[in-house]
Amino acid sequence: MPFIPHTTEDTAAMLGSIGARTIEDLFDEIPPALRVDGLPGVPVALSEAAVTRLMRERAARNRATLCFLGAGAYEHHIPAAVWEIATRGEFYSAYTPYQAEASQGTLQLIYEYQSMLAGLTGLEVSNASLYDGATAFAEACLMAVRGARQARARRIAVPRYINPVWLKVARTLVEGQNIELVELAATAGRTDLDALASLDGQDFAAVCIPYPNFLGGFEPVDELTNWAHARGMLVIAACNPTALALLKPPGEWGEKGADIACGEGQPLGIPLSSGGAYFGFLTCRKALVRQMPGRLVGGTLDVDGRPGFTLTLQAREQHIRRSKATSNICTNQGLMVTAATIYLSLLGSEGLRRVAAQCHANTVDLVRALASVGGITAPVSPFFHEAVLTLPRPVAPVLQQLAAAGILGGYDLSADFPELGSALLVCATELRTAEDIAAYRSALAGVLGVAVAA
Amino acid sequence: MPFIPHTTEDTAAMLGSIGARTIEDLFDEIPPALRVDGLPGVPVALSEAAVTRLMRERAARNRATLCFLGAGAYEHHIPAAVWEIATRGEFYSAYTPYQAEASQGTLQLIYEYQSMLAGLTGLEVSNASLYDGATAFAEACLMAVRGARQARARRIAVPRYINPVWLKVARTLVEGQNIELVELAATAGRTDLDALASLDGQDFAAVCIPYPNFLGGFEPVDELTNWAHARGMLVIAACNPTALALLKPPGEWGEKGADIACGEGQPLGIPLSSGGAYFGFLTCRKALVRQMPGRLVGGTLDVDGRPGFTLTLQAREQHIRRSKATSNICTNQGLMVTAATIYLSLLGSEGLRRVAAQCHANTVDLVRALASVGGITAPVSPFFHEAVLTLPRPVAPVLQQLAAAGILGGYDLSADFPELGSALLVCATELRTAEDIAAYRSALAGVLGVAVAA
Amino acid sequence: MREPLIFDQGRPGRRAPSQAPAVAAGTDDLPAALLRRTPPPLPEVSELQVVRHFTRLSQLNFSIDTHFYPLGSCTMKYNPRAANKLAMLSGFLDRHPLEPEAHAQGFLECLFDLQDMLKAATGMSGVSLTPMAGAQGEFAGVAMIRAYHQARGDTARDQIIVPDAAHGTNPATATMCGCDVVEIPTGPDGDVDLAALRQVVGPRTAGIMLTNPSTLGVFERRIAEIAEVVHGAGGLLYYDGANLNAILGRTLPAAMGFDVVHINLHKTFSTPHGGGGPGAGIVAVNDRLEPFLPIPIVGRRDGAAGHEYRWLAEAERPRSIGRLSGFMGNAGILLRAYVYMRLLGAEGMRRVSGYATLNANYLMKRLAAAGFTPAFPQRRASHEFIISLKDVTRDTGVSAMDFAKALLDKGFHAPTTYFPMLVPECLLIEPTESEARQELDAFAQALIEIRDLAFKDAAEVKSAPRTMPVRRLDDVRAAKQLDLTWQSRADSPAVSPR
Amino acid sequence: MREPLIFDQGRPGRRAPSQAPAVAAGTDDLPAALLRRTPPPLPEVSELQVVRHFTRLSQLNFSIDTHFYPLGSCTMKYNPRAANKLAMLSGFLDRHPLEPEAHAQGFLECLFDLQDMLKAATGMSGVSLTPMAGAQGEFAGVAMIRAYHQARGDTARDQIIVPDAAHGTNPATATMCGCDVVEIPTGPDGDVDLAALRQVVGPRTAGIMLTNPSTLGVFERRIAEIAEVVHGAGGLLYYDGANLNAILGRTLPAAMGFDVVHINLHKTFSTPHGGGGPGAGIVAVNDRLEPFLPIPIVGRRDGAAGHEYRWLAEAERPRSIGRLSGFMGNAGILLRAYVYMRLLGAEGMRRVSGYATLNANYLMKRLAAAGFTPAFPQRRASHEFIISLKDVTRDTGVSAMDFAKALLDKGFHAPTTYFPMLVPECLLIEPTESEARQELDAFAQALIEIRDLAFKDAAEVKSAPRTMPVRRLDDVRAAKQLDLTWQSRADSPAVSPR
Ligand SMILES: Cc1ncc(COP(=O)(O)O)c(C=O)c1O
Ligand SMILES: Cc1ncc(COP(=O)(O)O)c(C=O)c1O
Repeated sequence: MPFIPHTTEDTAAMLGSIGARTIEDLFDEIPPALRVDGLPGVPVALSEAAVTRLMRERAARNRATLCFLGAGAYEHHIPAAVWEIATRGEFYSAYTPYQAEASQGTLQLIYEYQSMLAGLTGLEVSNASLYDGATAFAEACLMAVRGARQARARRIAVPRYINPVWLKVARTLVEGQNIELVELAATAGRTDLDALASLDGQDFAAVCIPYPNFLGGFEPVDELTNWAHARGMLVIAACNPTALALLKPPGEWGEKGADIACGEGQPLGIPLSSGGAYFGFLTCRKALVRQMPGRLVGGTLDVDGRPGFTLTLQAREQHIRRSKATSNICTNQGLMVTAATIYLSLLGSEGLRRVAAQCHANTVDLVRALASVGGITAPVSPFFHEAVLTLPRPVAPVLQQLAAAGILGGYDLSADFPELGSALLVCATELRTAEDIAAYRSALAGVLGVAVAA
Repeated sequence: MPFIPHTTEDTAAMLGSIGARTIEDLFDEIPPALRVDGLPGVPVALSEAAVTRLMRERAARNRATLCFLGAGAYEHHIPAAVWEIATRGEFYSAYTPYQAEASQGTLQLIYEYQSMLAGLTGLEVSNASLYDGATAFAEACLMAVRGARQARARRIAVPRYINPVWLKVARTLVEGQNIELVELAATAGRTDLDALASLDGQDFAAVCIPYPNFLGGFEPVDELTNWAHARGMLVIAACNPTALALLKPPGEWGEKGADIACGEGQPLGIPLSSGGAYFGFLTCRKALVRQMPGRLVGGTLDVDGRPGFTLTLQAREQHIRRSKATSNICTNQGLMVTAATIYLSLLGSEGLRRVAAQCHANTVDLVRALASVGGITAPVSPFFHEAVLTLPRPVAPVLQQLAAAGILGGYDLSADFPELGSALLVCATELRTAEDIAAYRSALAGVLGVAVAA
Repeated sequence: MREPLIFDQGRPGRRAPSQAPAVAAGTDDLPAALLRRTPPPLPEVSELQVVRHFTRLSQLNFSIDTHFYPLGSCTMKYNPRAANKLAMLSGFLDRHPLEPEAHAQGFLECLFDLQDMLKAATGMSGVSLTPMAGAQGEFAGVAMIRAYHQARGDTARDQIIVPDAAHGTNPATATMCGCDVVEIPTGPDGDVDLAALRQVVGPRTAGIMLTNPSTLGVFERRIAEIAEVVHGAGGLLYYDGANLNAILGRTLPAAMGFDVVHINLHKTFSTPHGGGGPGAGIVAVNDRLEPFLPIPIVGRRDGAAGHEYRWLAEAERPRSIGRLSGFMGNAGILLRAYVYMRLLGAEGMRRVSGYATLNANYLMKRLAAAGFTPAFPQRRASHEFIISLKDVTRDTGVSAMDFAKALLDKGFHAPTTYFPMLVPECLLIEPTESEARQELDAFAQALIEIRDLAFKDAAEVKSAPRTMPVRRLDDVRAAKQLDLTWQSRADSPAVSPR
Repeated sequence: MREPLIFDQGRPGRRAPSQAPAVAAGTDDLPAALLRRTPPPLPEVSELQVVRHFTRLSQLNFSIDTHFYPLGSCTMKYNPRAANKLAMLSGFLDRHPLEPEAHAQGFLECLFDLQDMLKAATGMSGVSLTPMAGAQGEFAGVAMIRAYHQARGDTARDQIIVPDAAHGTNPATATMCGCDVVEIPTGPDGDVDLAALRQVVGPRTAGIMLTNPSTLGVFERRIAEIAEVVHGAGGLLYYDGANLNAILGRTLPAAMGFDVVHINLHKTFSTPHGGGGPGAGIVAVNDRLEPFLPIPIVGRRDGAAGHEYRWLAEAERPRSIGRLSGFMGNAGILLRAYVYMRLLGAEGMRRVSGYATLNANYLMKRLAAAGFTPAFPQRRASHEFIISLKDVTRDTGVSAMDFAKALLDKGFHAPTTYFPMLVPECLLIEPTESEARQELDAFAQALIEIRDLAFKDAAEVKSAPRTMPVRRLDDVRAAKQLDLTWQSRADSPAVSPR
């Protein structure tokens, strides 16, 4: 009996002391009409050896490619120590740290995590994680509506070039509460500041600014921040955390700085992992802490006056406040936060800055290399580690042929943003070498049927 | 500076307090003529990301095959828990448990290991491991010579069908001490009992009986044991530990049982790992414990009278007895023992017996399947999980063609044992399925150019 | 043992240089105004310091791998190590989520199979794996219920009924979905007060959220009547599958009349809790709600060369409530559950509920025999049960919280305390099927010893814990004098952890 | 915390059923006389029990990953986690050692490169990776020396000279090789007594075994003269590379005049100690000894399609001393060392000796300043150094052993005690390069506090350790009342660990 330690004698003795004849008897309160006696749709048990072989065969069927694709998930180096430690049983198999005295490891780690994320974003408070970047964005919107100075504003302004999936997720999550996400007009790959005037007289709780935006470029963050603050709106930053090692943190945007920052934590030591588990981060100014969804860890003292850590401000949460909670979130992404905290400790600020700078430099090289293939147009404005190329042909079939050649060429923007034409979003993280870039270039030239010098 | 935590300030302050100007100064006792200032033959440092990519590429160049090869190393299922726990830092990065109070984890584990191996072999004492099966065999021979009742006997009798590499290793290791390994004549794949009479009048310290022997079959262990004991010789068993779950343990051989048992521990949870690290086990009767090489852990009490564990009988070892030690071994195979102890705990006696029985049953099936291919002769005597097939052609080219087809077909016996003809040693562990066996059969038929029914 | 903050172990300029590019690449092409002026306050430590720090921190935790952890409603069972290892195979771990489907067939096949097994385990006809925890599963469920009513033009249904014993996520979810919460009381036998239910249902009823067995540790016997009442009023039934461990293979949410269910894979299907996540809160629905399932879903096409797996998203699922995550939920957790389910098989799943229930009833009987007060002594325990310490607290002043802390000193994680809120001084105890009888006996013995000590020396119990890395912590101070992040200090200690 | 034996946690019939075939296959064809009558006494426990037991046991250990571990002569430096992870890639881990060479090119290339790097690090011309620990490397070295003399017909050379400070494996190895051991004394400055050496060399001299720096923590300055004396007498020089960490990239064994060297990869090249192994004791030799290297060795052929790697064994190495292992030594350990060396590069290797030496000299100075007595105060420390506590012991009765135990209570592993034997009440302290200055300061502070306490309350120090899982253990009892294995008992405790 997999994972059940009972011997025949144990079971008999235990049933005896309960006064039951069989295990079936223990289910006698289930009305007979509702009972089933098996799960015909489930296959029979396999040994661990058989499951191992099965999973290895399936894993082997997932093809490996050279990755120039980002669009929300990024292939970075993950130090071996990160997961060797994060999967230690004491982290892996612990529950949420409700019994603080028996969970100081997890609690201290989260406190350290909160400090790191607050520092990266330039804000004062971080929660202990949300599910992923998309839901963190949605929760940031909900939080902004709760925290908005204009009590009745239920609209959030969003630049056009935000991650389109995040927008969808946020819409799913906020619509029930009659909150609307309103798109700002764009020009040349970023928000059109001149067009903002057309919004005068409309109520918004906040503006949420992607950083960098989905095209890899930069929104006019200072201007947007000042514009929003001038109108009594809050400012939410939706940021790539690697970029924050290099870029001005949201807390320093404009004159007063952003109020809330959120984002996808995956770049911080989380494997691509076919899409998850990742984690969302969320930080804010101290003034907004009571609107914060999710867990918070605080330092305190024990009865002997010695420092320790505990969950705090739980009155915001569902298990205390129930229908009035700041969110329904309970289980979050603890183990991912464990990994990210180890990752950030190993990298340090200089290490993370080098990673960011190398990503940027590699992407500059990539853009230059690919733009040298005939017919391809490169972007002109600055970008971080993603950039838009315009191809002389529809993107989808090109990507398909590249994939067949073992190259994951990027993200086809044409469906989400038809105004960009045959636009391809490419990415080169710090892991891409000059040879990798050359390989992409020659594969692309091959696909496009253009001759290039080696 | 990889793995060096010194900041520039640290270094300067430390040099200052030493009274040195530079780190170079600290080497001023090395005569200048002997100094070098670099290691030109060593490449420059790589980042962990670069080494990761390099090693992944190299690992990928090692081809995976369907394994029907044993010959001393066996592909068994290894529960995931084994190495997830064995590589925990507290086991992985600890030293030999010289400070007992700070090493109770390792010490208790070794005590448990000793108990398991003693139990498996049916003897009373186990050491904490030797390097591998081959060196354990050699140490068993040395131990027997030291422990021999006939003080001047420096010869060990060995059946012909013992692992030929083990014999080579043992010769390398014992020759310096003028110990001779003498081969016993064989017939039909095992020691010829009738031929033993020819040894009358010769002095031997011991006989060492492989169990099963290198051909997968069974020596006349009871007869050989009684014969040896009658002549005042010791009996060494060289056993496969998986087989011991099924087979009569050496401690019960003949009338008085074997005196020493040794073997290769790899089947007990150690990956094939391109040849190592494995571990050798060595057990014996209590009377021989002072001849035992290697470490021993014993139970004792602390000053409060509570039980604990410590290294014991260290006066046998090199760090105390120096040139008079029972062996020069110091570092042994601790981490492998850790894995094996977890493995044996997970399997238990019934689990290990099932593994052994399944190996046997699969090998019976394999032999039947392959022998049904025209021209192949199967063995007639019983075997455990390896057996000898005789092919109608030289073995080497057949194996080569099988390998090209992704099948590791077995071990070519013809070089070591020409008297066996075109003999192939095959093995099917519990991991081989009916489909695997069918795949081998049809590949072999293909190579031999014989038509077989599917 | 205590461990200083990682920040306090750093020194300016110290690094783990293998982990980043050796030299900093240029960023001159970026406008200076965009760049950060001061580096973020991350630790400046060596690789060894990091490994040592987090290894030591880990040792400060209780966990399933080290302790019995009978935390009610949380199903802290053994997390098979094989699930972790196999989900982390490079073929799964190193693949970009937007990799073309043709490159991800092995992964998609696992998810497809998992969908099928979850249909079987619930009796439902559709499954979406995307929700990332129970609470998000609840969100998906209530959002589907709303979408269903809306699609039928039944737009006034904006109330969600929730029993008072419900987990906090249920009412919180209803609110997030824009619904009003209507609470109904529990009867004295632990079942829902049916009369009260009948009173609240009506044209505004969108649905009811129930877990069965409830968080009181008893099976709701009149579930069929409840279904009739709610369905009769035009509402739908939501099953909070957090307690599925109790009934796996014994009854099906579909058979009980539920329209939608979420399952915490991190409970019943043994994916790790990870110190607070990640989990997976998959949803399963009957035909009524199938069109509204969140996307993506894994589909299968039978091609010439065998099965071909693919994502079903917007275009093919036009009535879906939409997306809930940036990619595909907590994919790695789904793989872990898949491995666990294949290891169990159908028989193994049924044994889970059998032995989880056996353990709970045995422990309840043993504690009752020792004089403890079960909340529902006449009822069968499900996979968990409640002990009320009200009498002990009254007589000695020793509270459920004190018991919890004293248990830590005896090497047991505490049960859930003060939940459900309607039972005073309660311990909600869930042993799970993976614990041995000897462990349950030792735990019962510990509770008995603590109670005996409470009567002899209450102050001693109240001073627990004494053997943990810290003694009892001041929660009020934590909330009043908020200290949520490390502040760089000039006076950080010069010596290292100890 | 204590943890019962795994045997005492079992119950007859309990198993971890996922780990073995579901049903027992038949063995009817095997003669009954061959079969086991009673099952071996292995634990009967569940998978959770196993995981919990060994996880808890692990927590009872000190280790580099949790503690400063300045164990002299053992080089307890950080073991990079990348080395473990990359050596355990399936492409290395799941391959049979007798796999055809064509299938093992990636593995063989790593070993070939490793051979080359080790030649560079020693200045030697030939390397064999097969020895499985330092002691086996020593065996290989002495066996090669003997084979060399024998091959020249110089058969009377059967003496190995060893300084009194040598590690025990040196004389033990000489004996295993059938040689007689001739011990020579150390001079007052820590260098070998050259006059004594001159006296013992002669026609029976096979060679001398030295480590430089010696186990006294000082560099043997007259090594060139020693080489001259020994070579002059017809003997060869063996370098015990256990202390290579001290000179890596500063001088070369070849430059010092050695003919053969072994290196403990588990020291200088940071492969894990694993609680006692496995290690790797590779040997490197100059041209003289090259033909005698143990097999197998990895060779390279330059083919049309690039390099082709292969094993060199019997046929190609006819003068080899032979094989030392069943396959290829501790292959996985070799891969770990390879990863480490690639991470370090040439500059990194040189920094190893630089900072290891810096740390040792700094700590020695700091302790000397605090009044401790270095064994060789006038000498530079190498990567390690000796403190003699003779005076403290004389004045207080507190011994080096007591200091060692008291350090454990302060969260530090003890240095090596009572080795080398010639320095009374000694601590041999090796901090390694991977420890931070703040760690050294904290360690010095701990030693100072213990000494102060020794003068105030010797009994208190002698009662250490108090915070370990056990207090001081009775070694004499362990040796006198041998208890080496668990004996099945009817009265095994009914309750579980705690
Ligand atoms: C009864 C019940 N419902 C819902 C939840 C919420 O699940 P999750 O924490 O995965 O969001 C839980 C878990 O704590 C629970 O116990
Ligand atoms: C100086 C010295 N020589 C030789 C050895 C023996 O090495 P090993 O333990 O690897 O056999 C050691 C290790 O303990 C040592 O310190």
